[in-house]
Amino acid sequence: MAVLTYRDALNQALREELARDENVFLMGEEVAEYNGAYKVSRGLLEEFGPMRIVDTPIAELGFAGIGVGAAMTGLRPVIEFMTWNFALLAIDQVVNAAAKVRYMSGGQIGCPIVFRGPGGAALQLGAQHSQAFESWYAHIPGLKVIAPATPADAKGLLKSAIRDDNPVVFMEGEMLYNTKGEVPEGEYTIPIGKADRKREGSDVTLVCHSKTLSVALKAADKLAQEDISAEVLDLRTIRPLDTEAIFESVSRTHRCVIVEEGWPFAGVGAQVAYEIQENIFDELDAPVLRVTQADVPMPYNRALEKAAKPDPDTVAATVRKVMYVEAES
Amino acid sequence: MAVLTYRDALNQALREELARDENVFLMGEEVAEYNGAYKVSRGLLEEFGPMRIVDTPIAELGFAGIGVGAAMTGLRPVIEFMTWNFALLAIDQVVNAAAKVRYMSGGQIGCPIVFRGPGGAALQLGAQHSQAFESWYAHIPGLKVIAPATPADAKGLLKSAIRDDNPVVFMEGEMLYNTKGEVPEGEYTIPIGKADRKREGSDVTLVCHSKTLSVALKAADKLAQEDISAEVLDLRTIRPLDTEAIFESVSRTHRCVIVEEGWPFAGVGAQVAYEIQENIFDELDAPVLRVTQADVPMPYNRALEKAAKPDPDTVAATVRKVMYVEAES
Amino acid sequence: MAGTATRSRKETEVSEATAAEWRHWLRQMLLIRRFEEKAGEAYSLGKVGGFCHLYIGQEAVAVGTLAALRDDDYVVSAYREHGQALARGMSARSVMAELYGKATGCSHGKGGSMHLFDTSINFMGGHGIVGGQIPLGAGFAFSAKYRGTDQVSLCYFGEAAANIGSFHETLNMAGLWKLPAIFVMENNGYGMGTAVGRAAAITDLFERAASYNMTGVAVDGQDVLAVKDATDAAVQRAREESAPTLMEIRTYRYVGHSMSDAAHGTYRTKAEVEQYQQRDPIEVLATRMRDAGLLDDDSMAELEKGVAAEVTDAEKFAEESPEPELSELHTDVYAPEGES
Amino acid sequence: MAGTATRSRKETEVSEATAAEWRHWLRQMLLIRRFEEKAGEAYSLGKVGGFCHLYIGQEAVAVGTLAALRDDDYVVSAYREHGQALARGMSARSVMAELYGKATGCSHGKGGSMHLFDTSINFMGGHGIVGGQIPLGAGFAFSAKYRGTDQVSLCYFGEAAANIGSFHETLNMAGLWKLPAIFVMENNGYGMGTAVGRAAAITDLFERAASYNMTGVAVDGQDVLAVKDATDAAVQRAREESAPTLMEIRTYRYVGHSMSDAAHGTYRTKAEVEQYQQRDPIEVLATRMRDAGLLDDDSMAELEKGVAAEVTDAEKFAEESPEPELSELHTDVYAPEGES
Ligand SMILES: Cc1ncc(C[n+]2csc(CCOP(=O)(O)OP(=O)(O)O)c2C)c(N)n1
Ligand SMILES: Cc1ncc(C[n+]2csc(CCOP(=O)(O)OP(=O)(O)O)c2C)c(N)n1
Ligand SMILES: [Mg+2]
Ligand SMILES: [Mg+2]
Repeated sequence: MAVLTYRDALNQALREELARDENVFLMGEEVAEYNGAYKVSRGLLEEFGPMRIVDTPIAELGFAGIGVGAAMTGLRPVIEFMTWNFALLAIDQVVNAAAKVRYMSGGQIGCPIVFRGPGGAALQLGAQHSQAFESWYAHIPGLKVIAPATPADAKGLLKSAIRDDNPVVFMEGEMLYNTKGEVPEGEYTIPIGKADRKREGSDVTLVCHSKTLSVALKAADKLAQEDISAEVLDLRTIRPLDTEAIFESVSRTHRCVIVEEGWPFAGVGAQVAYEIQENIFDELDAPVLRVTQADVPMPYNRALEKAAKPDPDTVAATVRKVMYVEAES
Repeated sequence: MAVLTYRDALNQALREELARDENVFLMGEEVAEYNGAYKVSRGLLEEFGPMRIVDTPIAELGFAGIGVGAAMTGLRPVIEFMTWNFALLAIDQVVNAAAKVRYMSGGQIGCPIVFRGPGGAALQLGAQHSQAFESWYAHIPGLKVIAPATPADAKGLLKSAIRDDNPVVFMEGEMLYNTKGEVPEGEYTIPIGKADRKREGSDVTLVCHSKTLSVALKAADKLAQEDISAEVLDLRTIRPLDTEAIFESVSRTHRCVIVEEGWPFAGVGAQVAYEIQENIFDELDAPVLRVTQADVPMPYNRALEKAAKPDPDTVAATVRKVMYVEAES
Repeated sequence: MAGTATRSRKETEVSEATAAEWRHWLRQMLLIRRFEEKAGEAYSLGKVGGFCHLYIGQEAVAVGTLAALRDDDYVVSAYREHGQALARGMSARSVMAELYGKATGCSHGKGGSMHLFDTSINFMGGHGIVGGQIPLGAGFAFSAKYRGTDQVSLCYFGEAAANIGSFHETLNMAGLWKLPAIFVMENNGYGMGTAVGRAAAITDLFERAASYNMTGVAVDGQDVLAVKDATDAAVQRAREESAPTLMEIRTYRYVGHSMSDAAHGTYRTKAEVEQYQQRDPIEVLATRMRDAGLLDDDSMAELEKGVAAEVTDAEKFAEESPEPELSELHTDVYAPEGES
Repeated sequence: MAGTATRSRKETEVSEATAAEWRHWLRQMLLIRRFEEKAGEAYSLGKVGGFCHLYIGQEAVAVGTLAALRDDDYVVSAYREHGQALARGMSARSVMAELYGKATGCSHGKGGSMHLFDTSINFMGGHGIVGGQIPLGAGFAFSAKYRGTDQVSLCYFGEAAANIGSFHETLNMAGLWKLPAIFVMENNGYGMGTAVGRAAAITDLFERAASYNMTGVAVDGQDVLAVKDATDAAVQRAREESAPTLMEIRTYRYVGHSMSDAAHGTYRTKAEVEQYQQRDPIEVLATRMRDAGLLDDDSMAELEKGVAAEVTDAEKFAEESPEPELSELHTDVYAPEGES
């Protein structure tokens, strides 16, 4: 297996799907001549030309809608938002057009579109540039929502997203673009809607996705030193949620802590916790707990920002709570 | 006490606050000359003139932002969205400006603004016009979110919202405008963040807000005939959530069913259920269950729409589940 | 009306082809008028639910613009789209059944009055968020250009939508990328209760085209021939030069904004409505046809009769059609598994 | 540059008042230049985090426009606002400390480079969403009009923001309602890596004012006097007639879009940058002052020295200032209880 960055894995996925299907095109700010604000689309303009790799003005609502229109005619647009923060301006087209056109038309028109770009906090970008909107999009019937954590998952899931006949919200992590991992050689896809056990364990299940996978894995390392065996379940897809995998794991561990980058109120973790207590209430030996971003707009100051983000220590401490053990010190 | 419609109660609240504080103004589509698309602002133009009751073009993003700017200078705008569906176009100003300007400025600038209008489904308005976004706004730190169910609550809470120094999302119900109820004479306000027990009961707590209060009350009536005593707790404010009241009630009843108009995934009910199992896990005799809108875009057809909405029968059936009793038939 | 393209030909003799066209257009306009009257009636009887926005008074816009299109072109609109759906060739049955929410409706009862779709004729929907369909229309044009076809895309919206962000963003991209799109602004003078001059800083709205390096024209929307001519020119620009056009078509709605809005009394006077009715689009064409010897009282009565029958049939069809199955609630949210 | 307002006066004698003004502006521009160089340096050393957008090359815009304002007027900008904050009168200390994320920063370390605020001088923030501050600026103008003051509101944005919806919606309302607002589009030729002509269907962007019944002017942004004159006229329109203006001020950024973007090599050539640097705004004014006998090598060196000291002081201040308390994480989310 080749070792690739998350960025290059995404780039491969785009390149392969562009080559495979001429209905696929990429549109967004700076995707073409600039090779992408985060260089995810490096080289694609050169390879596929300006009709298929399309730079846009700063007009998120407009170009998202143009993408939806193109998808309604059977093309397969990949719309890049420079970050998901800016996609708030386009959210009407995602929610009111892309997610509903199949239903409103009685099934006549599909909308095979991918909206993608980085989400969540990077480093010190401040309140307007550091938001994780997974739970918002996952709230909407008609959308699928994916947030991969590793290069291999990023590639396999982006390919699946592009081939999917539904609108897919694909959330990358700016802080993940440079991370490396093994990526299978050759053609492969990863099914949408399947969580992945990234570490086996027996005492507690850590549910995570995207950037919080590394937080959960680090917490699991720490906990291992205390003889607490943490299983790490990476959701990968937020909607549809792989409840089967969640229930299977928590039914073995009887404890669950959810680690997510977003805010707590009605976040992804709230839904996961709801599902668990609804369906396997009697398996639980402790309440399901969450570690989330602090319930504040993201501050600029480095130390404040660090304190606002979920970290392995908080996760470990939360696990001790559901294990009813005192911290080692 | 006078009996008023929800519409007139809101109208009174606006009129009183406009008269009380000249910094208060109302802005939105059709609010002035047309007296409001739903006539909530009837007579206000005549009484307060066009500088304070301001008709806008169809430009949700722009006039929401103008309102935020005005609030940053100390005025107290009430921005009417004709419905919350259209507010998706303005959500960047609500989330990235109104909710964050105090924090980003290190506390220098407040944003005392109310965004209000009807939300949720009315009758057969179809997929784009029938959405309940409470959980979205409640996800955002910096915002308060209110969704009153009765004329008295609507009036008292709107007055509090206008006087509040924070951005407040105030969600009315189109189907509630014509409903009537007793409203106290004279000046009063209702505190933001306090739930209200609308019916006492001992076997199960029904948590509801806005339009689902009537659904919960009807379900409670039905259940009473089966000797099941349901308490009905109306949240009134979604953020900040009155967890104290919820815990107090569920600690007595040991069972909880949440009834809400929105979609299930990461909805308000997911948060309520999370809080309950986190904090009073041992009080629960059954999982917390929810009755929500069907997880689909709202269909136009009347029967399909009815099937998509939470109704008393489903609530009663869900209560029987958490009571572990068979349905009477 | 500064710069309004009008058409004042008053031929005494017209070719048979033209005559046939005119007859067709007259019938289409009449069908829309009578259909809408029936829809309003059905709404009042509670047979049609939700919001219902009628097209009465604006018939020449739909008929004149769509007469200029090819079958494989794209059409998209807002929520006031019954007339356009009919003029595009959807049957009165399938539209009426949709208003009734029936399984036989064009959107199988799931869309309703505001969401009429028929992909078999590239009628890409009625859309309910003001301005929301404008980028969709540009997206169809983008797709045509991308695929190298010479299809054009025609997108309707009201004049009040000219003040919303999506209008601006889309027209800029359409001008920049030279998309084969026709933006048809139906200026009926009001957005709900707001007169155009109370919502837009300028009222010759076609002039906004200049901001986007785009041809802008104002058109007399009560004369179907003027509408057809202006659209022909726009279609040519789109199909041959891949250049977009903004058409401001000036018209008037005789009825309230929707069924819950009075025709007059609040924001406009009865006299104003009546004055506009003096230049009724159906009458304008009918008079021209009478002058050309193409129409007399008998043939008009004949026409009315045929249209009435079609509308009655549609109503009956809608009435008798089955409701969708309750299981339909959960279909069409996602593509069927394994469709791709 | 069609219609660009330039100023070619070359007085040999100027009044003492004018001379004082020019000296002040020269110093302000120099301060901005040196401050930004230092900020860039501090960024490279990891002392400043996040995104950092420098103003080098555009100094005359901030200085010339703000010279025309009164102390109680409102100013709001985007994320490239260090220069405007300084020209408005914020201390180099408070701005630098904010870039360092310190408690003594103007936004107490919570805002950072993109979110500089100082309400004591009505500097209503740097904002990070392209176009987001445009309606805010109109909101301040609305507030002034509402309260019956004669304050004006000046709102900065880049030329790329002229293609986004909020620009259109806001300018329409400003034109419609005659708000005392000045919309200052800083056309520096690029939005990130995209040249203006690749993003906007027309490139004389001030002409878009016509869509909003608004005066639009193009201004030479490298000549602080031209900027000041044009802004004076806009201020007069706003203050006296309550009428808005769209100013397209043509300028150039010498540096990359942000610290992570190279100055040239990708989307523009070194030669292009160097060509623009030939007409440096500081040099343009300095030359005029030399010609008028107001500046010589000694006084220039003196000026440089004073500015260098101020910037060094600011850096030291920022360096030595305390971090915010960790408890600050949870303050300022909501108003303190019982504030109202
Ligand atoms: C974004 C948005 N805001 C508000 C509405 C409510 N609304 C529906 S139609 C309408 C008026 C539109 O007027 P115009 O564009 O002129 O079209 P017309 O109804 O005259 O055909 C309004 C305000 C909406 N549907 N979408
Ligand atoms: C809505 C939105 N989309 C995209 C971005 C990312 N972005 C930040 S600055 C910028 C370019 C803006 O260019 P311009 O308006 O000309 O201002 P300049 O940077 O040249 O001062 C972009 C695309 C953003 N911040 N907000
Ligand atoms: Mg109209
Ligand atoms: Mg620029």
